[in-house]
Amino acid sequence: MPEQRVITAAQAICEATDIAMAADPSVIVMGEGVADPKAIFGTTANLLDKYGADRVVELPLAENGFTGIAIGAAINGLRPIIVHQRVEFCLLAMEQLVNNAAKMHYVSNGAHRVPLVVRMIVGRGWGQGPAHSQSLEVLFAHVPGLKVVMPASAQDAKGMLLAAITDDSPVVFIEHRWMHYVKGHVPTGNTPISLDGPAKLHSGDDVTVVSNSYLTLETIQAVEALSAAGVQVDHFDLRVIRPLNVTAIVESVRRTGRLVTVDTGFTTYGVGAEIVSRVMEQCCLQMKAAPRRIGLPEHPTPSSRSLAATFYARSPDIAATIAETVGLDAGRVAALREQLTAGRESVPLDIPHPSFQGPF
Amino acid sequence: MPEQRVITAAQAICEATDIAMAADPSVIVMGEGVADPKAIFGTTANLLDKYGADRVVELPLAENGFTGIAIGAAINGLRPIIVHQRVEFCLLAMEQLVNNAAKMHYVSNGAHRVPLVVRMIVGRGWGQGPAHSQSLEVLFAHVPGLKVVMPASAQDAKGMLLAAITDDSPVVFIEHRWMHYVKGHVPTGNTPISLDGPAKLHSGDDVTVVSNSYLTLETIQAVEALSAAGVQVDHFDLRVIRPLNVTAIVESVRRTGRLVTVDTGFTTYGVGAEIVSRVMEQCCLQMKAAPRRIGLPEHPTPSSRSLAATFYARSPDIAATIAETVGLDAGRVAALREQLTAGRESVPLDIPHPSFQGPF
Amino acid sequence: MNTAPQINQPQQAAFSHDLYRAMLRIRLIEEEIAARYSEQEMRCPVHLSIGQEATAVGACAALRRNDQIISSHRSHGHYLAKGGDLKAMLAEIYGRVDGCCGGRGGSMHLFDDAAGIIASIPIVGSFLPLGVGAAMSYSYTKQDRVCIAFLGDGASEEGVFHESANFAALKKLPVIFFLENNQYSCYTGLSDRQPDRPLTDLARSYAMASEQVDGNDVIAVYEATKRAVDRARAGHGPTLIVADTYRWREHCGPNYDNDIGYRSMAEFESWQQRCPVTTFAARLKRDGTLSDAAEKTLTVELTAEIAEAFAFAKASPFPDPSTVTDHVYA
Amino acid sequence: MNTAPQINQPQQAAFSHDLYRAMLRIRLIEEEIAARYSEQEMRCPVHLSIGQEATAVGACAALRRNDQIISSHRSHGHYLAKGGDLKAMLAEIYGRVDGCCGGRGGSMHLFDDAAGIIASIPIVGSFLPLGVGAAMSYSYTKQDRVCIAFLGDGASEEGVFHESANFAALKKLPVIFFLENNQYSCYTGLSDRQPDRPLTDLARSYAMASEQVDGNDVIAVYEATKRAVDRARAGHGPTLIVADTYRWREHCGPNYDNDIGYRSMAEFESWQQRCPVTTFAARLKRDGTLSDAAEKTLTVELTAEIAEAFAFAKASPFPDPSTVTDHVYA
Ligand SMILES: Cc1ncc(C[n+]2csc(CCOP(=O)(O)OP(=O)(O)O)c2C)c(N)n1
Ligand SMILES: Cc1ncc(C[n+]2csc(CCOP(=O)(O)OP(=O)(O)O)c2C)c(N)n1
Ligand SMILES: [Mg+2]
Ligand SMILES: [Mg+2]
Repeated sequence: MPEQRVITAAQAICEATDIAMAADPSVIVMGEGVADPKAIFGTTANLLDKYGADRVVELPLAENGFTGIAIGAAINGLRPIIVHQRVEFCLLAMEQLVNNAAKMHYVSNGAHRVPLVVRMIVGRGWGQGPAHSQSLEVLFAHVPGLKVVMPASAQDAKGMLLAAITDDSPVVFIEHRWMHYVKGHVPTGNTPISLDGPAKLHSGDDVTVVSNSYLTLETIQAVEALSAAGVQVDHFDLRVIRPLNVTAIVESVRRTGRLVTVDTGFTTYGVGAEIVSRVMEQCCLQMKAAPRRIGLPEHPTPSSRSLAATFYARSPDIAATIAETVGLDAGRVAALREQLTAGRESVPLDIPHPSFQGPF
Repeated sequence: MPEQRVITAAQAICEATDIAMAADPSVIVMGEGVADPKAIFGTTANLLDKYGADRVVELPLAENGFTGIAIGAAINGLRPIIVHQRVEFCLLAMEQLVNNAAKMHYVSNGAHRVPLVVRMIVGRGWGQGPAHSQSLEVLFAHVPGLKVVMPASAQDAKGMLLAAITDDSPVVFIEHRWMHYVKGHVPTGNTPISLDGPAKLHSGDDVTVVSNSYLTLETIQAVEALSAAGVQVDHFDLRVIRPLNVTAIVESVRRTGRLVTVDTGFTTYGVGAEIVSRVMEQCCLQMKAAPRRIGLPEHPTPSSRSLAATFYARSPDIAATIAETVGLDAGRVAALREQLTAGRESVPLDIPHPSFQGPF
Repeated sequence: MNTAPQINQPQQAAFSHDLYRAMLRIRLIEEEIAARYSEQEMRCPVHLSIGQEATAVGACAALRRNDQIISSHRSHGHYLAKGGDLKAMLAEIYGRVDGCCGGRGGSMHLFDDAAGIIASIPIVGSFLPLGVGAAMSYSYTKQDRVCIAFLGDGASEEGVFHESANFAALKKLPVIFFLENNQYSCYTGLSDRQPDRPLTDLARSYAMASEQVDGNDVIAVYEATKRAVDRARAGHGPTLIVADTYRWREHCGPNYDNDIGYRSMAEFESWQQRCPVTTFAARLKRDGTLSDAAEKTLTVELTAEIAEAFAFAKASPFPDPSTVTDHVYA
Repeated sequence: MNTAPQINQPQQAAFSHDLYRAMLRIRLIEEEIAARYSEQEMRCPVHLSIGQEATAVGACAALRRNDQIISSHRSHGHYLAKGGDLKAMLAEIYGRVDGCCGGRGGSMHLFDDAAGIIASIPIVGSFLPLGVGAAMSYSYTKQDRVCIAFLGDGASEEGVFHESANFAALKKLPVIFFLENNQYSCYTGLSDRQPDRPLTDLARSYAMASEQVDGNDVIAVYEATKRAVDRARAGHGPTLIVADTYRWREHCGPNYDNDIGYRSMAEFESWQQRCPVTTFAARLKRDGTLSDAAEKTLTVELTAEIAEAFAFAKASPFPDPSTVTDHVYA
């Protein structure tokens, strides 16, 4: 049955775009590479043939300009989806996003809408190094007026993109490069998933863990191992980093008294800092242990795999941090680390899975 | 005696630049307006006459380009000070700052240095509204490789700028527009103040308060009123938001068990979030009250003074929040509010002091 | 100066009279803003376009009501020339609830959807791609509309101008880049910011049509813009119009600033003698199109309209502080 | 094709031989990278310049050792032509401690200060203002140096090109914008990204000197660049050189990609027939400047150098993970 079909998140993103374009002629896709044979890692595959060059608009190299062009078109009623193959390229468009996209509705006292989706890819791998593998979601999440979402599964990739396209506010849709490979059971048809907050992936009373994007997959592994080891995690996939809805997370920490955040960006001034602060403002005196944050250390991404090895947290590190938070003894923490590391030696650390061909 | 002379922070910034240019011929100033009669609110006054157009370089309107030009010149040994009259204009240069300035030293394995100072003005007032009065310091503070400082006094404005100019790393030097008017006893001569962390402004055991930039001045008022009311605040002026040094703050909260942060930007994903998280990671179980954050609410800056009135925290709000944290009863909180509000009615909320002429 | 081809004599007289009226109206409105600014009731930065009325009026005269414009920090003239609501503009500058932005934007964010004024955006150059995007929406939906993006000489230095122009030329979009060259960016002259060549050369990078015009001659501006609009409607793509003109008052604020030393009194006076409003009035009188009496009536009528609009703005209530959180998200 | 004026015949022969050697060397090095890439020991993206050797070699031949260049993602040819250290380049691509960045940058961040290679920066256009800033530093310190900023046809679309060119022209800086027009940005042809006109028109916006040249003719490239360098040294400011050439391999990676449908096999073959290396070899043989024997020796010699450099790179240790936090701040 169709519900059981398995597709990748990349295919899910393409399918969502296709469905939205079929449903609404005002939806267009614009970006560098959206109409080329590689089709943004396959996420816009075949759309050119199906909808033509007026709706799948290949662009000159002008990130700031085309973002503004999309905003202008959106004010006049189109629903552009623009794509940045790397978040680094979108840094050229910060002024347009922060001053125009985010504020147009507010400044016009509600008269103007900017139904814009800004897809961008963050992430890692294959020694891409300092300027091609950052995760800078906070730069967007800090700005009122933007919505910022980070799906972690194929289902969410499709459903949340469908919701983003029909949203009348600008939505920054952040795809981790390695999330593209993730497979899942994705329902067919026009099935939006609302952008209303985190999703509970595992229930437990020992500790609350909030992860996002690709690291949610590493965290799931950690949570399963911990569960087997008798530690029950209340695990949330954050999904929507702006507007931030922490109600369920706060309720959870009230119960567990423990919090660990796991995100794909830099720890300092990162997503985890806001989660921790929101929770502490309400649960500070009920905490059984200090909150912990897992994120990227205080330096740029090195290219060499020997240097990048320690840069990214993986399931063993995540499990160990959670285990320490609930007070497991050193021996059991080490055992968890070992168990989760065991499966992985065969796969190099700079690729998501063995079938990978490279380069990205 | 010279030590007792009083000058404004704007004059102090100009003096620091003058001293640095006299001391080192590789120091140059570049920006839109640095050589015009208004001289960036007077902060580059007379430098053109004294050092000529080769060293005080008026620029075309090209923020991204001139930031990159300054980076290239810096790699080759110059020490450019570039100026953005509003942080909003610097959003056009994010790519250059995040990818090139911040990472050049790291990627070159230490071979290249970017001794660049990026002055930018944040702040508020005179109905400048959504696109001319933001405080976006976190966008820079999130990026390893940049240093980000926010002086709150005339003394720090001079000393920290002198230190920034001789620093071999890129330093984002953020000036609150209203800080320019602040007067202080500023020593003459080449007197750098190191960029090593927060400054303790008031000692107390009841609560730790961390403020930055212009809001440090509002906080000082609040701290004095609280002191008179018997609440002793351990008050830190943050000064350096990257690299972030929280040692003294953590030590303080260990003692007080209470923390309030006050910053000029948006609360969500803001400076306060990182302070709270760093402190909670170490002091969570010693807290006597939940931490509180004071910052900007979740919407853009409205122009109309009736709407902007509630947008910015002022000493009465700051005092009230601190008082609540230490558990003063509602009556005494209200009294503090009243007392601190009393002095202010005469001055409109959208200007820093009565002598203001406007527009900025 | 010959007149726009499709207009016969009587029409032409009425047309010229309308152009004159529109310029005089902008002049009187901005002079009133300047006169009242020191009351400190208009508590936001204002960038007056006094001296530049012919560019706004001549350009917008070539547009239809459903055509659009987009502007920048110095937008009063464009807003009024395109038919923007005067009361909503003044109420906005006064920060009142009846302002076009409900007081949220101030002088630098004027818009009027009914009149086809998309937005005014005070980040230099930032509005250019939005104008191109508007034009893209017409082509996409097959609407016969044109968008004029008004930019200053300084805005032409921003990279986004290049990106916007390249895309507009590539896709042959119905957008006009109307460059008001008032010779200065704030207090810095053009020759300190760009190499010496005609600004129309900026169009050559993109094989774009361009035209140089006297920005103080409203008829010349109208005709040049009309040609560009006709090209745009015919699907021949964008045009760069460079109109030389001059800002009389300080860059930002109500006063004169010829004393601060960035431009000479002689330069200022030479431009003042070429005042777009009075020179056109003189021409109309020579033609017999405008009588002293008619001019007086016009002034009286406009002065009354303006006084009423200011009264309206000052009587308009301030927005309710409790609404400040509205419309963050649509 | 006549030779550079100031070079006499025997010098010319030696000079031509050097140019040929430099092109062949780049070709052999990049072919070796392509051959070994599938070993997955070079674990970073590589953008090969096979087919574009004449632009890098001809341009750098017009520079002195203390002149500088700056490049982008496709920098191997520029780096080698300017005299960058081969072992440091390969060790960098292999992610080893002896790499020019100590393994921190990979193929997209090559630099060599001793050889005047400022940096390679993989954000398209981002390197342009850095090159202009380098030139500004020469003028400021009165050094007789020139900087070449190599950009692709795609990079010319970025706003920062416009901002960089305007400033360089305004200040008459000794910088050369060397545009390698290989007709594509990734898999999108020039005509899908820019209006139809010569790319040299981009210089007209800034009254900048410009020259169009056959990018597969190393002598023509050398001479055009030499003229630009002479202008720069004489204080006449920047030049835009547009050199038409062609990338043979896929945009990123070691393979051919003529099968994926963005360009025709016929187009590819027509360019391959105009191979900058073999056509120049043929010319030198016609001139009698190069013998089959000499060519064989050269190839043998280069092959040995390359084999040794690869061996060095693969033998070089990986950087010590404990150093990963070094050099965040100076
Ligand atoms: C990106 C950006 N940089 C700088 C400024 C500050 N600024 C406001 S108006 C102005 C001058 C613009 O000159 P021009 O485009 O010629 O317009 P004019 O003021 O002459 O009408 C400048 C530099 C800004 N608002 N935005
Ligand atoms: C600002 C930015 N946008 C997009 C990219 C992705 N990208 C990498 S190379 C490239 C093509 C550049 O084309 P061109 O400048 O002609 O150089 P070529 O690859 O042809 O040598 C693109 C789009 C990037 N690296 N930086
Ligand atoms: Mg101007
Ligand atoms: Mg190319």
